[in-house]
Amino acid sequence: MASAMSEEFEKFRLKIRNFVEKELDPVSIKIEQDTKIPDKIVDQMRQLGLFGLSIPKEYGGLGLSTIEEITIYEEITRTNACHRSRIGTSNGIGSMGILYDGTEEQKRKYLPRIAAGEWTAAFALTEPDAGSDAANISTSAVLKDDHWVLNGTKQFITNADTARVFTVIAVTDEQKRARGGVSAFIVEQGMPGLSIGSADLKMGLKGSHTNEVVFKDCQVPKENIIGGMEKVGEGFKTAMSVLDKGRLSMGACALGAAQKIMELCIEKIKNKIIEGLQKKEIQAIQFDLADMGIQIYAARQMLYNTASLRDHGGNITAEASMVKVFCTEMASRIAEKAIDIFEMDGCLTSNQIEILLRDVRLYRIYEGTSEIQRIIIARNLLKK
Amino acid sequence: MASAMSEEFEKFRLKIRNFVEKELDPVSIKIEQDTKIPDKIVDQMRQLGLFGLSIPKEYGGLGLSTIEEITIYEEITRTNACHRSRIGTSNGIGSMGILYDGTEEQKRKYLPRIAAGEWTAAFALTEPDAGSDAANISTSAVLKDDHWVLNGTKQFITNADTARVFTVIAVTDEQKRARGGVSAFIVEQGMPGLSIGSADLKMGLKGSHTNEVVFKDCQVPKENIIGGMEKVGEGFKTAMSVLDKGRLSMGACALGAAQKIMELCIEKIKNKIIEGLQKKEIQAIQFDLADMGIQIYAARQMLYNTASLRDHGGNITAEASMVKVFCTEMASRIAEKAIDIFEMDGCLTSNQIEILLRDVRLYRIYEGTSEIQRIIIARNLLKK
Amino acid sequence: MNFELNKEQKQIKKAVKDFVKGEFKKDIIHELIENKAYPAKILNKASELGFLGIHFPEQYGGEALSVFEKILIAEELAIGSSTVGACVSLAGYGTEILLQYGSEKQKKIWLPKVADAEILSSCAFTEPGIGNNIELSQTTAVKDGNSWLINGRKAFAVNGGPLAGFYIVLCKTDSEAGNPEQGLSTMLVEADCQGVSAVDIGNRLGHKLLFISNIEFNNVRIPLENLIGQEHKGYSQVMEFFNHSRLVIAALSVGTAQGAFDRAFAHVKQREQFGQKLIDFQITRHKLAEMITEIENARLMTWQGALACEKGSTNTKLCSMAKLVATRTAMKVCDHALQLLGGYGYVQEYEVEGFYRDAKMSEILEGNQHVQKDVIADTITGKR
Amino acid sequence: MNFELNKEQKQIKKAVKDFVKGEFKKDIIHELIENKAYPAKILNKASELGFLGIHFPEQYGGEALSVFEKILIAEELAIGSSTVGACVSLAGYGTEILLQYGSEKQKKIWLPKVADAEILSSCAFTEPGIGNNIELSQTTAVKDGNSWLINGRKAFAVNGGPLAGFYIVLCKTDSEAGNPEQGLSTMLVEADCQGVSAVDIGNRLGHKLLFISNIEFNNVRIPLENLIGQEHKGYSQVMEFFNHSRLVIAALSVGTAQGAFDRAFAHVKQREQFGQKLIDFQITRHKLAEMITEIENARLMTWQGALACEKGSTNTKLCSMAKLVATRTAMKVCDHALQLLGGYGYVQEYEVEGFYRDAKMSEILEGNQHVQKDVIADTITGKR
Repeated sequence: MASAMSEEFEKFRLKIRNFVEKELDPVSIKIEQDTKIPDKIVDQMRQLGLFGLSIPKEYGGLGLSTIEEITIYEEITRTNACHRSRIGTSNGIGSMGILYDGTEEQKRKYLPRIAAGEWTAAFALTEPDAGSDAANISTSAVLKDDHWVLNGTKQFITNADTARVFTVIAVTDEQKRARGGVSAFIVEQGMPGLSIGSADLKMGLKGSHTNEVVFKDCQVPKENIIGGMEKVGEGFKTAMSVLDKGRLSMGACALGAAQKIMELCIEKIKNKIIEGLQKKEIQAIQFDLADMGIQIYAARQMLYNTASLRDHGGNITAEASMVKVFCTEMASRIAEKAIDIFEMDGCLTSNQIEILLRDVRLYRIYEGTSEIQRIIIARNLLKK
Repeated sequence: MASAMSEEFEKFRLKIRNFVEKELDPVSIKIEQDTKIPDKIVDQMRQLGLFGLSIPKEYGGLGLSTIEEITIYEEITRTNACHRSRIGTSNGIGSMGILYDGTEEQKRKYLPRIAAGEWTAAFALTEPDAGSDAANISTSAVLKDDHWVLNGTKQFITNADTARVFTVIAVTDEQKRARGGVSAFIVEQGMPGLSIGSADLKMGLKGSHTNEVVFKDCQVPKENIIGGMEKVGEGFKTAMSVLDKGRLSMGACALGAAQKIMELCIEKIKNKIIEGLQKKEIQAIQFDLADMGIQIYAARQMLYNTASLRDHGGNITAEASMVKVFCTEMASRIAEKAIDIFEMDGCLTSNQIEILLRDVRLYRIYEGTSEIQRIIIARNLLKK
Repeated sequence: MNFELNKEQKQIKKAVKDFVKGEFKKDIIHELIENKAYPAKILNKASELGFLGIHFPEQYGGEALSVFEKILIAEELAIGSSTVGACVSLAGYGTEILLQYGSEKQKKIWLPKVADAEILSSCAFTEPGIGNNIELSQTTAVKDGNSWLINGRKAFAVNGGPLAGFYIVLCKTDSEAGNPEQGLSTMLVEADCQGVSAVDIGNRLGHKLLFISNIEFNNVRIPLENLIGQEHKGYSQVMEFFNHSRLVIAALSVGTAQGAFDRAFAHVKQREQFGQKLIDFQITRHKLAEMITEIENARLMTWQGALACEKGSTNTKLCSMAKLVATRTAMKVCDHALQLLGGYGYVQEYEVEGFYRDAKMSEILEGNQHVQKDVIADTITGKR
Repeated sequence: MNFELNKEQKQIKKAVKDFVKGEFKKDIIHELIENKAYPAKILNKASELGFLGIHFPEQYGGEALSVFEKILIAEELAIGSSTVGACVSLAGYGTEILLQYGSEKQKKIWLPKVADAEILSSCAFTEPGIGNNIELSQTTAVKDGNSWLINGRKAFAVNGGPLAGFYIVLCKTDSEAGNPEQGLSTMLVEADCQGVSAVDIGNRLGHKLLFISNIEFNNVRIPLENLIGQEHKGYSQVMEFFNHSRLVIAALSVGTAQGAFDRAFAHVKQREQFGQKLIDFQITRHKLAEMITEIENARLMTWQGALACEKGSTNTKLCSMAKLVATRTAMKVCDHALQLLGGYGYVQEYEVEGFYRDAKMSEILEGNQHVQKDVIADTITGKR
């Protein structure tokens, strides 16, 4: 599958791999301490075009296909996951709503800035009482003269502290709610009534932040509804439509991390063999390694196949959920086994394995928990 | 992947699916009692060309590619596994040695008869003291005038009781053994000194038999060494070369069974919903169903990708082992879960699920246990 | 706290072990299975040794020991043969209902016959299509003068058939009950009553020596005094009984696991591959460690459940936990054992395949894992 | 047989529970972690309540209770906080070696200080690069006049650092020993001896309040009498000690699992999604059932191991089984708990992420699962 990619893209992919090894890996432990990605790194990511991977070329992005985009995620998650997270919302849930459903004017205004990494985009859907149950949000938007007035609190909003523009999902018709009463808004940082809370103290992804985002009589221009006034009430559809690809992305991130973990384990096992130590222990961990190889191979094939299906216009709702569950759960299993192989060394933050274990655990929650994915999958299987 | 197949092949595939549903499914329970496939069914299989799936057209077979062949296995294992087993050795380990390494004369003599289903081919490698450790066989072949004299006992030989021709692996140089001292012979039923023991009483595949095969001063014409006298000592290579595809085949068989089991579960769950019974129990089994879907999707993608890789000439040693482990272990997991979903009904032999559970358990042992596969996989990963 | 068997318990264990050694012959058992015959001779000897109804009071033919001794015997029997072990341990199936709720007359008449292996005690709870939801039973018992008139069809009655002396039948006695659980009663129906007919469920996955039948009650007339305990209390009686029967299945499963382990252990100690005893491979050793640890685990859980019963009442949570853990353990251990035997694991002669099949069927008997989890969750959330 | 706590044990459990409730404040603990401070205040209070060295004889400042009470306390402490629980329970790390093998003088001097929380007791066994294979220790102790001269580097010394009063150091005393296990001795090295230096291992996955250090011994001179027990018996002393320390980790892990369960249980009881409390979803209920069953399991295994110790010696097999089962259970339960909390599971404030990290680290401490399986297999094959 990967072999079908263009030579030009292959070059880009190698450039990113090089960037990861030369620039990102060395700052990983520092980021754990500082809980911040160095500005220099963000600049480099901008220059590489990493904020606009899938935004079409006409809007200043790289215009990558799905399979190309996920391949880049695989590369960039071979290190501390915060980097992918930093570009993730601009490439995915933060900008895709505008791309899929926005007016031409909105696209022209926002996408080039997002693609350039000038404006980070974020996506505000989740609320304290509406996690998996997205249809239950209570943030409201009321039209008052030429402005929408937003009120409510969003939670766990990735990149809220660096975002210049938010895609915000809010209720515009309390009666209809998910069935035509929810709309998507473009809210810019600085609009009156928008405030960002302090960052959550998370288990992993220390360099990437999630925050509460509070709307208190927040004034948003009438035309900032995604797709314009004719799309009022279609926000839930917009929100859901950006999720399929998001699930593939999560799968790719988990896969990239898993692949990296396996490679580190291979090195570790080779060293154990060279050192002549622990020969008696070497068979069981080799079997663990074989299991890593098997799962990663399976994960990669299902991911690539699904991405390719999407690029060919297929409906991948069930498949994307399958990919997300399999890849993300696989990555946790592999990370846990890897710590065993590294023994106490694996518990040190100075070792990448320790960071990766904590990072990958997020993927089973983020952008739809494994449980929600299984509900979607079962529903689809029973439909047949 | 499957979509890339020719229309002609698609027709054939559907014909086989139809054959499975109309002819094989109805006799499944009877086979469990009689421990024998009805002759009529074997005749039908002959007419469909099922004994020569991958034998080239020039030798009377269908000349299917790897991916096409495994697709057929997937179809034919959607029922009692004995049918696939009945054709398996002729398509695979029993004939491939002749095809890969045989002389033109050998090919012309045997392959058309095997392809036509006239002569069933079997493969005799395993011995009581050489299961996973194939290099440890003790059956010997000594050249005496114009005959090889074979002595030894082979075990668990599939289709031994119906085979007309055997590919037999024997030691021709006790010193060199696996390193050039093992040769592959074509032994025909009826050659003096060849006898077949009684059938093993197995847990599953009741309609397909394995037997002991005993060589007691068995006389085999000198020219019956596969590839002729210049291939003396290369039998181990021949034996190993037929295994890669065999592993993919096992994967496909497990996948076909798993797919069938899942479909039966879908029906069962739908019925439970319709009956309005056990609503309170319905969520957990739906999650089990989702897991079946996920695993089957992963298994299929890795299988197809590997088959396609093989068709394009790639080395698939590690991948084939990965496919075999994943698919066969997955099928056991799914079968076990399915029995839970069917509750006591699932324990009745009159229910296909019960038969499938016992059948699929073999695949984790047959043609290289999961443990041997993991050793191969780990070795390959550590080579990189 | 003290996890040790007392002297008497050790003696009982030893007595059962000796009995098993003397009476449980592999070939005889396979012959019984082949001929679909009941192990009546073994049952009689078990009775002579006092193993049946060991927890019955002396006046009813028992030894006045406790549930703990009962399950100790079950475990030890199953080590010898999971199939015969189930027959002997379940010969008094349902007698706990008589013991706890039956009239003096009912107990006087029937319990000694069970202890003496004169008859088997059978229960008819579930019905076609209702699975574990026995509250949905449709079989009716209607008062008609001095008798109850019983009509309906029951499924999967353990011990149902030629050797059954009586059936404890769960009948609807109040079709108006808002909660169906409160409209059910248990009736003692003599097996030779007119209108009672039993049909064996036929070939099945495991426990092939156990009589399991579907029972039809066609205008069966029984005396009013054959009601067991209070009217409309049948459901809770049966639920209470399930705690007992789940413990028995748990104990049998511990024995099943131990039996499979013992055989696999013996095999790997003598079997050589790759120039090494199988037991010298780390991967084998780890599997054995895993198996024996899980068995220890399951045994403790089962003992804990049984000890809780000794205090006069059962502990629903602990009984379901024991059933869940022990049956799951048996499946895992048998699966490992089968794999450790390789090809031998798949053939009857080596016994492990039989343990595997019985283990899976035990997982389903008395409620599959979903049922046990429902029960456990109910107990911790105060619903039960 | 009796699986119940006696009255005194119940009182101890209650006392610990009260202590935890009064002293283990989430915010204070997070602050300690933030500031890399030791929970000294809590440790002092625990000492005042007699929780430290509870199994020491009274003349050494203990309560003369047994190992069972020790692990009961550990479990209860970890329910409150797996992090602080580990500090308190491991404050006397290694004192079992002194208790069992130390001289009267050694015990008189040091054990009361540990019981009074004046100092921490520390052990230096493993070394950089040797992992679990402590028989490969290269640190030497050489007799030089009236002293031992110690040189070498030790890794991952629990309690190593500013609060350590002394180190029990495993040293090579006979470099000629054919079997390296027979050339090792344990030495008591006071922490303020010249030439001893400790460096904290730095940020790590879990157990962030525990001091763990790498220790260098540079020409450290100690009196001859500081040899603990017999010369060259160090390896077996440490192995015997590991049985104790594995039980403590097992008990902590049971508490860790219970602590995570309690928090998840509280969460799902109040959290609503899709118009229903989470606890009313079958899938949630089944997860809870699974978790609580596994915890019960792990607790019984741990208790069994501890009871076996009460008889004066330890049971290696049962201790390793307890460690294996309990730490694995903690990981599984914490992982489920984290998932049940969704996004909240990933942030510090809800505590579960901390339990998860500590659980994984506990799996590695005192030998990962491979080590435990090696040990268990050795015991059943007579190698240990």
